[in-house]
Amino acid sequence: MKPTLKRSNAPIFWALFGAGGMLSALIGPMLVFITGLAVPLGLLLPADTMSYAHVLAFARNWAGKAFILAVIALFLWHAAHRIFHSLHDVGVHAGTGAKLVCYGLALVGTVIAAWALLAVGF
Amino acid sequence: MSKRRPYVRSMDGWWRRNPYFVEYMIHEGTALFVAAYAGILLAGLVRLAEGEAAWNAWLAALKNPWYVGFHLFALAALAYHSFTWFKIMPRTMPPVIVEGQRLPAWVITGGGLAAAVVASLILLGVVWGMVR
Amino acid sequence: MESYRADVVIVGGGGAGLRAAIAVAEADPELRIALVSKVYPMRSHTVAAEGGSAGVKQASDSLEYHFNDTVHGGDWLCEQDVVDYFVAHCSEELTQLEHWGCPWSRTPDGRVNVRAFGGMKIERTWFAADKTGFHMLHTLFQTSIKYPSIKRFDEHFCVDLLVDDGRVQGVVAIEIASGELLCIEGRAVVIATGGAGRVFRENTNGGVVTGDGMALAYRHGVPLRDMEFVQYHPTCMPGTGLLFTEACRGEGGFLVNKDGYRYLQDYGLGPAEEKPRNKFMELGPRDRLSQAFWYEQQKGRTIEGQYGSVVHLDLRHLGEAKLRERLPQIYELAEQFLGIDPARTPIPVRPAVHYTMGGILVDGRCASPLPGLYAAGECSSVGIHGANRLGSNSLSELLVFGKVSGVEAARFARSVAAGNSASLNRQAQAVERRVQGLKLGRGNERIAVLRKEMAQTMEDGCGIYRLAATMQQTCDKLEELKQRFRNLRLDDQSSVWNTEWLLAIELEYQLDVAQAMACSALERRESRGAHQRLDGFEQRDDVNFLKHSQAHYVAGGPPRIDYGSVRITRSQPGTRAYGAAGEQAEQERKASHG
Amino acid sequence: MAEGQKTIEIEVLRYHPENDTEPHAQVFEIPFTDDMSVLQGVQYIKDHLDGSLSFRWSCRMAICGSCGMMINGVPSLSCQTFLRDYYPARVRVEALAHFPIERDLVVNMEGFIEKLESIQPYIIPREARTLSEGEYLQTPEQLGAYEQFSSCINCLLCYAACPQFGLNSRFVGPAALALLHRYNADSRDGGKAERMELVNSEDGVFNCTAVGYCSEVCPKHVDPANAVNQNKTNSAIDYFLRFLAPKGGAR
Ligand SMILES: Cc1cc2nc3c(=O)[nH]c(=O)nc-3n(C[C@H](O)[C@H](O)[C@H](O)COP(=O)(O)OP(=O)(O)OC[C@H]3O[C@@H](n4cnc5c(N)ncnc54)[C@H](O)[C@@H]3O)c2cc1C
Ligand code: SF4
Ligand code: F3S
Ligand code: FES
Repeated sequence: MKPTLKRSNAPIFWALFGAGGMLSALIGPMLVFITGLAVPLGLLLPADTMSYAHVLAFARNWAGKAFILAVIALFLWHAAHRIFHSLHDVGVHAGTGAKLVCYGLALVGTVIAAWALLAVGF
Repeated sequence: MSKRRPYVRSMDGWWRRNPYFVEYMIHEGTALFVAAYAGILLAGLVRLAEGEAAWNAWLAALKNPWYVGFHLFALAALAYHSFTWFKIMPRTMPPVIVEGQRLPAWVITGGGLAAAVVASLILLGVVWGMVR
Repeated sequence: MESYRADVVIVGGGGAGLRAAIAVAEADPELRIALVSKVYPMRSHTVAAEGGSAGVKQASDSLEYHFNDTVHGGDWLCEQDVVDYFVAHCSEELTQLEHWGCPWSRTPDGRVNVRAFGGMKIERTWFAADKTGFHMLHTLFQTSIKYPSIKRFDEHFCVDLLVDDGRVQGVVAIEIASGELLCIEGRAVVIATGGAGRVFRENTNGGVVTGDGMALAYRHGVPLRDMEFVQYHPTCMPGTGLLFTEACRGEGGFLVNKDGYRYLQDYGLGPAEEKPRNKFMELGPRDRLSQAFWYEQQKGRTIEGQYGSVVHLDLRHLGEAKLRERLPQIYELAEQFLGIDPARTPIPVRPAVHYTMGGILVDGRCASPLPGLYAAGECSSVGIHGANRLGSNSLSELLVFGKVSGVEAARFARSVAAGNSASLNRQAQAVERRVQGLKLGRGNERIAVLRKEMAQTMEDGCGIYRLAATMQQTCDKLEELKQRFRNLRLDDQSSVWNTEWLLAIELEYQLDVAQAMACSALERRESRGAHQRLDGFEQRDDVNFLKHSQAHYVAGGPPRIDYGSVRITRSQPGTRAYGAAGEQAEQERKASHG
Repeated sequence: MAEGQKTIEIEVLRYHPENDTEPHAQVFEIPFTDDMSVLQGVQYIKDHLDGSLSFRWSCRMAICGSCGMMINGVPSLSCQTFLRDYYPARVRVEALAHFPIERDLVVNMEGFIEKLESIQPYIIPREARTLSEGEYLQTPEQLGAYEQFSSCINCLLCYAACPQFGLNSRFVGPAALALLHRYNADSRDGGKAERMELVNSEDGVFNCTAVGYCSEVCPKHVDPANAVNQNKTNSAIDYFLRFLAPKGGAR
């Protein structure tokens, strides 16, 4: 009697969205401040904070790799999910197309980040 | 024959109809800045993998006023994102019961914002400590 | 015309109708049930009941006590065997509702809690905060969804019964959305259409409470019983008539006059004490409290307000925390509609019409004299309320007799053959012509004007205290309004959602019911329960009037009134006293029984 | 109208399927007193100015859930919204957003009723109990776990507030999901697994983007947004758990 219902696969995207949203809410503003303002403008932090040596050392460390991947990938998935829904909200019902573009870009970004983190070595 | 003819109204421009929705679109819009910022970091990471010269070029580019300007806006957008994220948190998480009383919304929002401040300070401290 | 064939048709989706539908479905899943309601079931007026529903619960209580409270409260005009059945089944039904999910308020150990109510000797009123009716109705509605044999006709307005071969065989209804008529056949019909309080001006009832089912049965020759007994609730919002539940007083609220004096002690309800005491003071029965208000007003000790005299319902001493927990809806009502914080300011209240004790004559098994026709709930007169209903007995009635009506209707449906569809359809078409004709009225009377005049004359003639002269005027006025009704003019001749048309049909129902009330009242030359006279008939007269009035429909004129006997089994009429006097009377009764 | 009587204008969105191709506004001027609700305002219009105006109402006390309308663009119960809060400005009244208009202020709510029926809104007993065994024990705390979600009056204001429902009418939506959650959270109930199927489905909770306006307009403090969003978490757990425990979790 009851129509069989199609299970939504949204939980995957939603979970990534939520994790990214939480991470960016907790430290997003500070990260932007550090990498985008403090370092370039020489405010507050030592001038060599993001010197090649420092950053490379950080990116070669396991914890550092994990942090960088988490920030880039989760931010992307968070944003992709919201942008996908906002497109729907403003009436761009591209459906699967929009979904592919949004989540596809996040996936590509994640893969590139992972590749780069491998490429910088250990 | 029934004379019913239900009329369906258009949703065009719905988000302009109510200040609440305008605010919603703005906080959803912060995602654009989150995406762009992640893109910039990703570019930096790729440059890092390419070697010192490439990395330094990327670092230098960040000093470009356009980039600085962008980061100023991004800072505002992410701060607003943090604020709205914790503001809706009481609506999105299961109720927290403390001594038989439901934790009021402002405590949850306040707690979230406080956590963000603490996490941010820790991040700053760690960065500071690592490079000194 | 479309037609649908059911086995049992239930008209009314309130507490009684839903309970009946579930009872039929459980009695025999094979029976097709048509549940017809002019509003979505959860809009029915049961939703507005606040205080609670009675059923013996505590060890210190007994069925005998509940029986006595009910019979005394009804001023001995109750069918005592039916009351016996009623009190014996209340708690079982309330427990059934608990099993179906009703969120009853609880004691710390997880049992259902009970509160005090007016005229009840022991706390036995089950409650769900102050939204009892709301929770009961939604629980019943949602539970009814479980049963596939219940087919709902939501927003279908019943305009007539189909009677053929000496028994009821279905109904005709308007599908409101399309304006088209539908013939619903059924081998038994249950009417559960609720009360008729809207025939009065100031009342606690919702807009849908227009006595439709009473008028439907009445026009087919079923008498309306005890219609003169109309309950005034003592604590209502001036102007709108919205109710402040009796639970306000059950929780300990005071009623005070303009001097801040708890005036009820002057009317045989004292002594005044700090804590609420059952059957004393504010916990006296509604008729007595409303009557006391009337006297205070005569003595000039009420407060003059924008909408007439008021007294104060003082809840301040209960404190905000308790009020928010036990009476949250009342709190909001006072804040929103009156701009008053009841923890800080007393609430102005006055009596308003609340409940119709009388209704469609049925026996203890909910069967009317017309074969196949059953009735339950406020539209019926099964005989438990007598001359005055006790608060919280009505919600229990919906359950107990809703179920009985369903079981009996199912039994009847199985015992008779299906009707002659062709003949029923012909009848339905005649009904359609009549009802559609009403829409075309091109006279010069407006519905709203007639409705207003009706409500005003009912209030003048059938108020808390009554006089022959004004009652006679009311009867005459109603006759005049019925004449003028023929001269109605509608702005709307269309089909889809034509609510003006429905209002016209309701007004016609209301005029019939109002007439039954006023004429029955005029003929009852005594004072009993909610019917109080000041013109030489101030006393109860058991010799001549320990009888049920029965109003019979007479086409084109006022009803014919006759009387039926009252079934008394073990409680002989005695003095109906409350407060200290009540206690004394009870002791004397006990002594005389040895 | 009596001389010197204060008045207020009400602009009503009219639509009559038998005459109109689309809705249009009509302005009425009615006498104003400061205790009048918007419902009383439209009742005045129907009684005295235009009997053909259609709208639903009954209880007048914010409990039957019939009288929802858009009042100056905000989903509101007209019986507990007062004209004094707008006076002397004109008040704009329209049928609840996101639903098809049947006529004037009356919307078609059949879709909602179907949703309500689809969530199995009744106790599916965790353990059977006979009437003679009396009530199930349920402490005030256990009652508190679902009481708020049981106070929904089906007024549909939350649907009129939810753009995601407006964009996709198949979305089960705030009130029905709140009711679903009410039963899942009831200590007497054991039907959660059956109901999760709908929660998890494409018409289920993930249509919600946490706009939150539904809870903002809810007159009964049900906080449907909370019910919906709690169930996103439930659904996600269910989704991932089935990989770990193929027989448990989800179906
Ligand atoms: C404000 C208020 C508070 C109350 N509080 C309490 C209390 O605390 N305790 C207590 O015991 N009692 C209380 N009562 C009384 C009690 O609530 C009612 O007597 C009872 O709910 C009536 O239920 P019902 O099922 O008979 O009718 P209703 O709930 O009124 O239902 C009538 C049904 O019939 C349908 N109907 C009517 N006419 C037609 C038609 N022509 N065609 C199709 N369908 C039709 C309606 O759609 C509706 O579904 C209160 C009453 C009021 C007004
Ligand atoms: S959740 Fe609130 S707004 Fe939605 S229908 Fe229920 S009571 Fe109305
Ligand atoms: S408004 Fe709609 S999007 Fe979600 S939080 Fe409420 S259901
Ligand atoms: S009329 Fe019942 S909720 Fe407004």
